Amino acid sequence: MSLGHESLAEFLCWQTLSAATPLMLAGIGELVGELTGVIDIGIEGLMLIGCIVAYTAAAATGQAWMGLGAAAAAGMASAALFAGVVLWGRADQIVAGAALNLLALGLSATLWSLYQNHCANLGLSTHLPRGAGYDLVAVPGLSHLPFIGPVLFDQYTLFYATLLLAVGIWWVLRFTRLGLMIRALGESPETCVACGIPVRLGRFLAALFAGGCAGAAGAFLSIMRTKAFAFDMTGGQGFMVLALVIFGRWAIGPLVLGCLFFGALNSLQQILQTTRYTLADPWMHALRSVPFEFFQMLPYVAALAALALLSRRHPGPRALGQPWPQEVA
Amino acid sequence: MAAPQAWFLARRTGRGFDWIVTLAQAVAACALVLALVLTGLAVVGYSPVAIVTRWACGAAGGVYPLTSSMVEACPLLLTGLAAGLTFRAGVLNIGAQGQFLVGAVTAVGLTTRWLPAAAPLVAIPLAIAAGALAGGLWALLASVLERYRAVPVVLSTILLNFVALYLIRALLHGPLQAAGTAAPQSPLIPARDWLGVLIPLSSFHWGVPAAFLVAVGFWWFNTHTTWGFETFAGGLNPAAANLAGIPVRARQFLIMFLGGGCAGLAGVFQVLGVTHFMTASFGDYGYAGIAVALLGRLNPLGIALAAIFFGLLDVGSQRVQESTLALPQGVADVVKALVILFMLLLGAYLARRHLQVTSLPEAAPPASAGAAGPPGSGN
Amino acid sequence: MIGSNVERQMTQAAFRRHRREALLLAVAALIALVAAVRPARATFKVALICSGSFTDGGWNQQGRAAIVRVGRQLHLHVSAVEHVSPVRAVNVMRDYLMEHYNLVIGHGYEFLMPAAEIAAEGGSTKFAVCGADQAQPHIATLAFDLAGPSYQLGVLAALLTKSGKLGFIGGQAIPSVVACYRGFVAGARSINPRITVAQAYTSWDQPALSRSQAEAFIQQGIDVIYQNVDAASRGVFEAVRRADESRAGQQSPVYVFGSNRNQNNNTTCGAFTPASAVIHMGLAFRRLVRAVQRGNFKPGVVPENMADGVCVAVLNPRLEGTVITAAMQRAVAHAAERLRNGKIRLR
Amino acid sequence: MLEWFDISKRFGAVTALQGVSFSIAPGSVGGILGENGAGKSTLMNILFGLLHPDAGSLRVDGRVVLVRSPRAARRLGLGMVHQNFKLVDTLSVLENIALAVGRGPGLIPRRRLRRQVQHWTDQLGWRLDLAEPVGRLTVGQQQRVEIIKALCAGGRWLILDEPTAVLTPQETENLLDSLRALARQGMGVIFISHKLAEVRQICAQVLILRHGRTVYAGATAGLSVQAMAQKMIGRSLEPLTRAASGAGPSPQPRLELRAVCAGGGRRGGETLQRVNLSLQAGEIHGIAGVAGHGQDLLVRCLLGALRPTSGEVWLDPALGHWRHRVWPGACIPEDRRREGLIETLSVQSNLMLKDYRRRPFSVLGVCRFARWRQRATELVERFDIRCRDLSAPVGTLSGGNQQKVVLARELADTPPLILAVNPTRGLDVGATQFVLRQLLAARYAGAAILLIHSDLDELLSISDRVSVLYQGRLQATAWPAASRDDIGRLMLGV
Repeated sequence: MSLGHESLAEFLCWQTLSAATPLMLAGIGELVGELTGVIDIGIEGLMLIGCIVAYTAAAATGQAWMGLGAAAAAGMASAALFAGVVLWGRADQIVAGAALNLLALGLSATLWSLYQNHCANLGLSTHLPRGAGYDLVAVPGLSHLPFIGPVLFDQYTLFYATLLLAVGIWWVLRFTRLGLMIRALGESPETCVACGIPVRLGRFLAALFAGGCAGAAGAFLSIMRTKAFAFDMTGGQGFMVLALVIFGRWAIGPLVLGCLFFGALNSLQQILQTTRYTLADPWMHALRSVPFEFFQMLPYVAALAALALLSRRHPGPRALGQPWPQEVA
Repeated sequence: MAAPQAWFLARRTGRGFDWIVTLAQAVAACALVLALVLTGLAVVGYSPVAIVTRWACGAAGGVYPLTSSMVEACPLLLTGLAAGLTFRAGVLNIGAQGQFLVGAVTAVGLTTRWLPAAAPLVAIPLAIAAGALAGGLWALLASVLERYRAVPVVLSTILLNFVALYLIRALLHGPLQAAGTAAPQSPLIPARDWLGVLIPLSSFHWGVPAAFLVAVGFWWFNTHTTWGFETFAGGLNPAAANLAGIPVRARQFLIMFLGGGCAGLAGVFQVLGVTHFMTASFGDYGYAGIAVALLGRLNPLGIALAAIFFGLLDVGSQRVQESTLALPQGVADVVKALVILFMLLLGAYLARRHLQVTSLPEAAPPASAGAAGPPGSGN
Repeated sequence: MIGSNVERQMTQAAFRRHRREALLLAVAALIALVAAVRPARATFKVALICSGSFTDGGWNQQGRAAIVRVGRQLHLHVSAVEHVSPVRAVNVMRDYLMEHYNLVIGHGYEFLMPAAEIAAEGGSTKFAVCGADQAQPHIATLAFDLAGPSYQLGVLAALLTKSGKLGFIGGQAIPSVVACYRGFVAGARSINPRITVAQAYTSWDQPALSRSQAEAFIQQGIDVIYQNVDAASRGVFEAVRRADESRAGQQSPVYVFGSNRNQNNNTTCGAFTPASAVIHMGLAFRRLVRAVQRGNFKPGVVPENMADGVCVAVLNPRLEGTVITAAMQRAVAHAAERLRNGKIRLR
Repeated sequence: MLEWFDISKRFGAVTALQGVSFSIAPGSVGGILGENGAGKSTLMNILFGLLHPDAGSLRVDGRVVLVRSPRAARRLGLGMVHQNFKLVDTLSVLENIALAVGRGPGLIPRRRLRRQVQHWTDQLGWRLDLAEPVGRLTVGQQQRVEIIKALCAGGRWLILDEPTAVLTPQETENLLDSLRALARQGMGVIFISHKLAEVRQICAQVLILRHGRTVYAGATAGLSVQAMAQKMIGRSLEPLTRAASGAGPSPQPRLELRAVCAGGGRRGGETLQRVNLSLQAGEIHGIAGVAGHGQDLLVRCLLGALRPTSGEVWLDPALGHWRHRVWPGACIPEDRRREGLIETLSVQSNLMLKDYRRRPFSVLGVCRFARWRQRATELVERFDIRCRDLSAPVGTLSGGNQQKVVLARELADTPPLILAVNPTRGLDVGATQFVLRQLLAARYAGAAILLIHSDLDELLSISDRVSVLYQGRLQATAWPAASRDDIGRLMLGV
């Protein structure tokens, strides 16, 4: 209606897809990394680095693609640091990931305040210039389809890219030898050695891919969806990504579904918060007396409930988090 | 998720705590990081000398700064224990933050609403016990979900953190809200229920030494009791431990409860000892505790040292900020992260060098049945 | 772990060899450090303590900018710290107390209790807290009451809206934000008693959340949004910009109001930001510093509202005459008049 | 012709191989014999490009070649079947083959591979479900996948590392037949083993290694099994005998399974169907059977990790009462690295893993480490465990010594009830003998022992009674006098 969405359902679907894009993108990267045996709990930090780098690069150059590219590159560079420490330095992956989170939090805050000082000294605005952010792109022709058009084909470029990436990665994992290599790396590195697949290089590349995805997801948050940077603006989304990869039992379909589910829950609670005022329904009216904190809690409680109902034990990739080559002790 | 139990602990399980080595590593890592960060700051235009002096004096240059640092270290130590104890038992408890908040809010509720008229001799121990109990039960929730509904603890604790956050916000906005204000905050706890201050004109309450005693207690628990042995063995290899008759699941429940209790205790000490009231934004000691635990190598004494280190860093950086240097607060986080990374690298490097030196004689096959094959022989 | 024995022996040996040197070095370093601390100068010293980030584009950034400006004008020694959680506030305030600061300002409601506690410990330092709504002994509470300006915005919103639905987004339900909501509702109801005002809370530093909340508002037909979310406000602006661009004049536009800072000239959707509720913190800080300097610092709630000129509604001059019609301007001015002379009493 | 000359390899101060030469012609089967640690695996890893020799050369068809990587080895036509299969459990058979055979990251040529596999399975008369995840296959089938993998990769020289260690007699026969068939087609097969009879049976040429040196290289024809054994271990092997005397089984059962049914949930898999079994003091009751026919369930039922769906487990009340989840006796688990030991924990702690909660090793929940040390020292001496010191992580010990740690912990106090699952798996001749002797000693001390074992020869050599488990049913209880072949047939259900 007002946003160009015919119905509430259409809006909910559109917003879910839009808001879940960074989760999906970072999730796909993390999934590939974990399939090769590298668990990077620093994904939150990588996203945050993506946010700040995308914003500053885009603002400084005035080019949106520079921001996106720089974010992906920065994500990869940070992931390379992590992977180097973990794969060649043989450090514990969890500890290194936690350190990466802390590093990113401090670094992004520092960079942002330096950037603001810099702008203040030069008398510049810290706002993102008009052309430096991405806008929604309606796919010609398709965006006029009923329901599907406004939901699926009026999104950000990175959404389309993520969708393609999801399908592509699914295809790669299912039908190509590269997919076999990825899964073998995390499941049985001994087999990879016997097959002549370089274990550490493979894992390194996967970690880089994960970093690139996370960086781009950060860019999505800062220069696409909000055109802003804020301290700690990822707000725990990286941790949700980790959870969703487990939730999806290391498979791409369930992972994407999980991201959409979580995104939908958040949209739903925000819509509920609104409709309790705007709809003249006695039930909705009764909802007004519910403290808003319970609405904010809703996605997390619902996710817990879903897990409790659906969860089944899945061990995950066998070599997940283990160093290679393994030491005797 | 069965995996973490094996992979998480596999590499940090030396005999006892080689504390001299670790300490040397820590010192070396700190020196390296300091050099790195100061160079970076100098490049950006800050004066390294001024920062270092200010930092060091602010964190440890006298009785008062030292007490500040210790007060800051207290919750870090307890939440670090919450993470460290459970990690050591093979349970990936990321939920110290939620447990911390739940503990704090319980203590506040007890002292301001539910038994405000009780004598302090009753109220304080009761608040401490109830806060720790609440934290422990909140942690147990994750264990129960894993036991009966197969929800991985990593996952449920992450989610429960958010649930706890909004829950305490709702409480502070509702039943626990102070009268006469729109602020989401509790009333002030009556002064007689505060933890006594040991050093006048500071916040050095007796919870701080108590926290260190708790750490020592858990060190003793880990190293000298059968339950400590059982949790460790169960964390390293649950299958083997189960087969040997160790009730792994029960010990995990126990340690989760104790860990959650520690985090809850951190919350209680913060409200009763430092802030004396509670607001909707109540610090993120729970998350910081994870880093502390990892830096302290999951050993309670190591965690105590790591907590002191973090406390010194935080208070020092605060003092740098308070001066006119206007150093962004983020720098402290960068320093912490780099120290952890460098320690990891140094530790791994040393371990590898000594592995090469010492592992070969081991592999020499004596003329006995079943001698080891040479390394890499795949036997 | 295999090597730890050897490792331990090696390190122990190294320790034994260099123990004395290391000790001496440490002592020397400590002495040098202590000597390097400069003695405090005898200027007027003022400190500002913030719980959020100086880069939040709102409350905290504004507070710091204001105190720095006042400091420059009055030649003060200014210190400002960010990311101080209320847990740590007691320590920080005591630091300032011990360094004999003349004035310490806690920039947020959460500093009221800690300030009261520290102030009770004595010392010459004066304490003030912004954004709280209660009095505490020894403390000056700068209420920064945006209820009045919000009332004016409510009047304007009720006149602007075509759908009869307004929305309010706050970062957290804290006194300064709740006051905004109450004022806004009262103002809107004064024009149209049946008007709907939806309220929702998101977060101070997650623009993405604020954006999706604003989208949910707009989807429900809300066409005037009043936000008080600081760093996250740009998410709201982005949602409004997108809504207005897609409407492209075919439907009635969506408007957004700024708060705390004058956000009328934001580059994202400035053309759809008719007004902001602004706090001139500098004014209040300057008055406060003057009071302390002159020795007539008075504890208690300082209303700091429209009457003082600290909290005002600022209309967007670029939209006056077009979006904001003369009738609307008159209505807003009338509301201001009645607020100022006490005809309307909020809260 | 595949030849190697004067191969030497050292690891630091340790000589793994010293001037080893051998050759094998296409169309023949050559054997390599040696104990664990004799250098067999090192030699194979060198052939396969995983290790590089310090000296010596390798010639394929008269050309001197350098094998830098497994990939290069494969290009030369060397196909390896490792003892620990190099298979990814979660991938299907076809995917595993594609992973090993294919090149580059591109599409999996499913049709071509299927044709290739079909070709070889037809030749060998095997059947393989290509879509089945490898983790669900039996060990014998997994081995076939490994062999097919090597053949599909164009292997002309097939190297098999201890291929029969986990197979039943019939499966072993099948394998040996298949290998002969392959040799007839012109493949060269290298058969690495320490099972002398098999080597004698199939190999024309044999290379016997001891401590990295060649002891014998030449034809098998003139060599008796005893001579081979002597060359291999450097001394003659005492035959393992059961003393005629001894307590012998008492009629009173210690443990009984009464019509126990288990398993067979939603996902199918193994089941146990009305298993009746009794175990008496002073006997070793052997359970033979191909892996995957219910052994796992049986073990889990006994250990209490699994509640039987029907039937009951009865235990002699004198041994304490049967509680869910607690096995009152000793247990030597199949996978000692996963279930028997905690690898990163010290030898001492592993030795104390069961006794720690007893007095005097702990009092009121407080450990008394001096007592632990005392006890561990005693056990290390008694069971001849070779370790650097008591605080060495048990993972650094050799396989045989690791198993001794398990035995020492479980058998030290003559437990009344012992459950042993494949206790000699992965051990060499000497260590195997040690384990079997310990079990016999326990039997004479009056223990009731349930031995679930896949090596039929060893099982028959020490059991008093043998039952066969086939598709979840306990077939028949035979006395060891029954012929080996009969039991083998029962194991295959024919």
